[in-house]
Amino acid sequence: MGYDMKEITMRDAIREALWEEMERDPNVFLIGEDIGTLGNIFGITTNFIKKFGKERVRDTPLSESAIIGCAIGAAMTGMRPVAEIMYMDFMGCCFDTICNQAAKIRFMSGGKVSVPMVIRTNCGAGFQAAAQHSQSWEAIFMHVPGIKIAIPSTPYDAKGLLKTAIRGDDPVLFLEHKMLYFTKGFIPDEEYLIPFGKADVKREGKDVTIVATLAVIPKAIRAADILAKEGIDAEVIDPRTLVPLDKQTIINSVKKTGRVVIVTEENKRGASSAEIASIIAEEAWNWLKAPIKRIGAPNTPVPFSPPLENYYIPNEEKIINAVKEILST
Amino acid sequence: MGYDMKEITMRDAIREALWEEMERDPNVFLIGEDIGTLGNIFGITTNFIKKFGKERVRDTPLSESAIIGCAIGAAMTGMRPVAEIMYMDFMGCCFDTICNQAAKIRFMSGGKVSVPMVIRTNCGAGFQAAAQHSQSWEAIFMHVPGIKIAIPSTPYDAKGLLKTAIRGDDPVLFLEHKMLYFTKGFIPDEEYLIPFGKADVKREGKDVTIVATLAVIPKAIRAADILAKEGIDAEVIDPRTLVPLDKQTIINSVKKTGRVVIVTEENKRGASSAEIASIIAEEAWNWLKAPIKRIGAPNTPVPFSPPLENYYIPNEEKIINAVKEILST
Amino acid sequence: MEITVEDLLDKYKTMVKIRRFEEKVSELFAKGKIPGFLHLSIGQEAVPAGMRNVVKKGDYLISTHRAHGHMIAWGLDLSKMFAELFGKETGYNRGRGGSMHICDPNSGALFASAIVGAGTVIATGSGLSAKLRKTDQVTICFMGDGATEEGTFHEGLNLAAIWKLPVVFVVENNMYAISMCVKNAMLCEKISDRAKAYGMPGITVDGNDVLAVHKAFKDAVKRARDGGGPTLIECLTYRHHGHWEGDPDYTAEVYRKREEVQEWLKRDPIKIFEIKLKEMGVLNQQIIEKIEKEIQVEIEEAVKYAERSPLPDPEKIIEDVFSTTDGV
Amino acid sequence: MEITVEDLLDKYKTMVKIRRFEEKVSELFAKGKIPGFLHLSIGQEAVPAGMRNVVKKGDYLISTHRAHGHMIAWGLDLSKMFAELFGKETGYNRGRGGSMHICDPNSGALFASAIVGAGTVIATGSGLSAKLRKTDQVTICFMGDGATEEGTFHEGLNLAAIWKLPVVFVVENNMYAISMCVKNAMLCEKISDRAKAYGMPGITVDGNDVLAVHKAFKDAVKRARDGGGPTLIECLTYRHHGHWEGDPDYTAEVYRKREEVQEWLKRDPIKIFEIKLKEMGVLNQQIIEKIEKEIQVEIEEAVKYAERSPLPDPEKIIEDVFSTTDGV
Ligand SMILES: Cc1ncc(C[n+]2csc(CCOP(=O)(O)OP(=O)(O)O)c2C)c(N)n1
Ligand SMILES: Cc1ncc(C[n+]2csc(CCOP(=O)(O)OP(=O)(O)O)c2C)c(N)n1
Ligand SMILES: [Mg+2]
Ligand SMILES: [Mg+2]
Repeated sequence: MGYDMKEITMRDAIREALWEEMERDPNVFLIGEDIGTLGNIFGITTNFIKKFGKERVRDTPLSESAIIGCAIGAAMTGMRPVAEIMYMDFMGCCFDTICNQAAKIRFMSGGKVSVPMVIRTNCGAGFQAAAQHSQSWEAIFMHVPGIKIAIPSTPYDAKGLLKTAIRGDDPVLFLEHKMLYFTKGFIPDEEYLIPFGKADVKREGKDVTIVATLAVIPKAIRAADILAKEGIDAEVIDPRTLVPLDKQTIINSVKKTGRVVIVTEENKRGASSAEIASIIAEEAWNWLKAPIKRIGAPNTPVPFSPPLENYYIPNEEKIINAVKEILST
Repeated sequence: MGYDMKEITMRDAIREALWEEMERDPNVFLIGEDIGTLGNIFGITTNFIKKFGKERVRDTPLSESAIIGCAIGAAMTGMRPVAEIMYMDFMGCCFDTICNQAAKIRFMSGGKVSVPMVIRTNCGAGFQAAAQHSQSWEAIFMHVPGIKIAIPSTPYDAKGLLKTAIRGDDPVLFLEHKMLYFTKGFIPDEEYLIPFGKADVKREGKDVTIVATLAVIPKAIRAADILAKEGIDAEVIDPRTLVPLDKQTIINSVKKTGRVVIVTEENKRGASSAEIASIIAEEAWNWLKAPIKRIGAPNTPVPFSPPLENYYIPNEEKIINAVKEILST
Repeated sequence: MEITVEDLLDKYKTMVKIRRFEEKVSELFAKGKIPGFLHLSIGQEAVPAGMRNVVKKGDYLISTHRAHGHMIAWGLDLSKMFAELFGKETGYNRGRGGSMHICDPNSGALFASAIVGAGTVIATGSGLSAKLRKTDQVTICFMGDGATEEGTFHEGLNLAAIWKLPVVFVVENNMYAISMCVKNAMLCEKISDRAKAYGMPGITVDGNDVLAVHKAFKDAVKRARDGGGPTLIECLTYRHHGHWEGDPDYTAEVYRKREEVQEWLKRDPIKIFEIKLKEMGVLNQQIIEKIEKEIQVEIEEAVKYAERSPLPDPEKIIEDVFSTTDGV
Repeated sequence: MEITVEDLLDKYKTMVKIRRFEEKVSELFAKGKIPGFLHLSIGQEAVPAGMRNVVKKGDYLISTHRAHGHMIAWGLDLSKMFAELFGKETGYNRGRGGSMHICDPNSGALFASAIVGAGTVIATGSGLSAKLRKTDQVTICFMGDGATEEGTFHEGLNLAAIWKLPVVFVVENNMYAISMCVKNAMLCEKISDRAKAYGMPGITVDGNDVLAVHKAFKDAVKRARDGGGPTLIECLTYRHHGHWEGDPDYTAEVYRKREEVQEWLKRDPIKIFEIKLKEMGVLNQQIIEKIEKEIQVEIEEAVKYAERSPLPDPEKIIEDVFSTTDGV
């Protein structure tokens, strides 16, 4: 990339994006539970309140609808709020405010007002946090018109996408998989932005396409590395944003490989993988050499006990088996 | 069917199911906004309060979370509540209570408690009721494990499915498309139940499979009748319940016809049609003779103005064009 | 209370304008000329009129499904309102919204949500925004009595209170949320009592007395503008029509007793104000006729404008989802 | 207040049992033997102990993420509780729930939700159910101070009030919702003041004085059982540990000042009760040692039971979604 690089965690990449955007634009402010004094439960906003003050780093009561509603009203009147919902699971407590208000206001006004706001939240299982602190609900928000969705899998993507999200004029749901917070990656010292709607080919390959998201990306890459040893050359695609979705990169890959496995951590039924599979079945059918294969979590709430949770979360083994299965068709 | 039949509207079929179940089982009660004195905004529960009294036909304040929460607590302790959310769009106001509580309690308790409750609501566009009173959110609830979903398209199905829902031991979302309330159909005088998870072939055909839901069913049948005049023999399948989904009937039909169009009124991205298309792409790919075709609403909120709303809602013409398109592949 | 003759007459005109506008809407709806769901505020006109000449340019308005009166009092143009009701491209929302959502963000009339209670939390945001930008803008947030039963009411009012946001929450207590009488929906005596749970001043006024409403608005807006934080104003009023045009109660008295309706019809806010203004010597039959005539002309021209306006182009709906069409 | 010696000792034992149980949990967590999120109620034991011998068989309990104390006071078995914390098949929730969700519907301990505020609306349902079935069952619904900021609090309490449901809402006000001090989250003086918005009796008691708590429970449960409707009880207390095991505040005082913590440690509810019981001549060092010994044995055996228990079979998780596996 021609820049000086440094290696940092996903958490710190998100910190940097927020910090830099708040320095750059006085209209950016943060609102959410335990983001100020505590600095977020994962330390994302540690020291932000010292630097930017409590007017711009706003600790709220436990009122998720008010957090989102407040962000909406501020966004409509010239500010650029970044709201935090502590866990994605709690978005059920402000679902109306997100889906019937934030996502629809521009449209309902006839395009006369913008709602430039970002909702950050953490999703995903892996911490034995059980059924109400571990969910992946991206498919739900993908279905509701009017909200963009970023799903970074690396520190680099997280920082670049978050900056784009904050500067954009639309509501954005920014998903942080909690198991990725402490994974590391390189990012440039220089400022950079990553546009929405551009998938990233995380690994090139010619035999099979693996489309994966969030915490599944590192697993898909590891699976591809293992498959490579057996002479199977897998391409790993990370959509990076679900809305807009870069259909073209996915379709081009499928046209090249003829075979596709789509893996996400969501409950399989009605997952974002279903939308991606459907697009392929509609628009790249002629190039398919085997059935499409989807991997997801079973259609159960997230269980607590470690062996149950391990079984629940898609892993390398399942990806490898799926690839082998469709290669043998 | 061997019974004496009568022709009634969908609304009256739903009325009958509720009335009979309340007569049969004293543990069944109704809870919701404007269902008592007013008898529901569409007249579904007119006179119920006179017959069953206000203890069992409970008008509530405007508190959707409390309506659902109250139903949950009652269901866990021996009652069989039938809750009404006036419009499906308002399910955003009780999303957590439905998806994180009702749908998960059995699982989280280790299977030790049942939550036998039904949530009735009306969905769909067509009344120029705009973005917050016209939505079809079935895909969203289909994705959340723990809640069954009935999607009747005829009075016969509505009555039989609602009775099954009330007698079952699980949370059920019972969807009534508002444009179907006054459509008529025959139902037997005798009592009958319709099991969940059994699709109904609304029209047999051999050239192409049309899977449709709710208010799209009558349109799909009309489209099939028009196509028949041109010598195209379409099979129309109504899943009747989305959870459980009768995959087998759909797959068998696709194996027979080799071609499939899936049509629902939902926003196309992430619709229930995506899940159905994915299942076909995974499990019936070998029998497909053409790409899968999906029809949905554009990915916009529901617009108010009649020409906009007409454009938004899938219609016969779009179905016919899609069928012709995949038949020419 | 000090109030100028101009202001008095302006309030009177506003009330008559809202009334005649909605009568026309009712008539056109009955003829099948207006599609969708209509909620009229006939009988409640004193509440929005009370806001006139209290708010100023730069202030914000957040409203509900029953918003025609609020929007007219805010100064919206009847032509573009009718155009919206007709679903025309020239309507305020370019036909995307309809009656329940008419708004005009450019003049500060930010949004009208038909999800009961949704506005309270959004109002905290325009309030906070003014505070952060250090302006003296005030947000007026209207809601019905039923809205105070929603969880968002609780969250919104609490947040506004603890952050001392410049918001005035106005409850139009017309005693019913569709068929649910507020007396059956809460045990506290007045809705304004609920303000105490948020440490916020709450006041109940006769919502059919435009001057009482005006006074309450004046105090609350002043407090908000001066950094004193939010206020809850409860205005006791009554809708003459059904909940929606078509509500069986309007003719069949399903949930409201004839005597109750009769009683409130006698307390028509326009009639009451008319008598008072006549007593004050500010109004007479001649002025009334002039006002009525002007309004009639304005409405007729507005309807004509709306009728002549083009319908929106369906293919364009994808343009209004996001700021660009990427990802629609 | 009349209270038997047995009852006094039972309450004391319950408090010690909760304390020792959670100390053990904390220790096992630190050793990495218990997975997941843990919220301990050390310092708050007087609240659940106050409920002892007030509720009876058939009553219902709805709880939160911080439920160990409630469940022990309800009479749950420590073995199955530890088994649940260890994620074992023999746990109350068969390893599906973990610390935040331990419950035992069979004994009326219906559910523990980790969505703050979710319980209040569910409690209206078990309350209504008892009313419809014409039993005298009472529902106890615990929550934290933070829960009173959620919309569900408003909707749940209002519904319980207007329908006079037999529910006792108990707020364990430990002054913090994670790092948010309740004083910054509301302007009214006491949380119990909020009951007025629902026309419901509200009372604030010293939550570290088990007898004061007991008295409040007794009155509220009696009222509920006799058809007098719900009550809101606010118990002022304090958690000694961090919000969750691992909360940096526990050692680094991120949001709670050292002096404040010290002050509350002095007011340890077990210590206070011990002194009082000794003064009353009900307790002495010998009895204390006996109680401690018994509890120690019970805990050791419970941990052994949990350790020896089998892990659940992953393939079986699809069996618990619905009443049958159809449609999973
Ligand atoms: C969340 C939600 N619940 C229910 C409805 C249906 N509904 C529309 S208006 C209304 C009554 C509102 O009553 P109130 O707030 O008193 O306002 P009013 O109609 O009397 O002006 C109801 C129940 C809705 N639109 N949104
Ligand atoms: C709806 C929701 N919002 C936020 C959280 C995260 N969270 C878990 S416990 C907690 C604090 C709860 O405070 P309080 O109700 O006072 O109970 P305490 O933890 O003090 O016992 C928070 C914010 C949650 N679980 N649910
Ligand atoms: Mg009202
Ligand atoms: Mg607390």
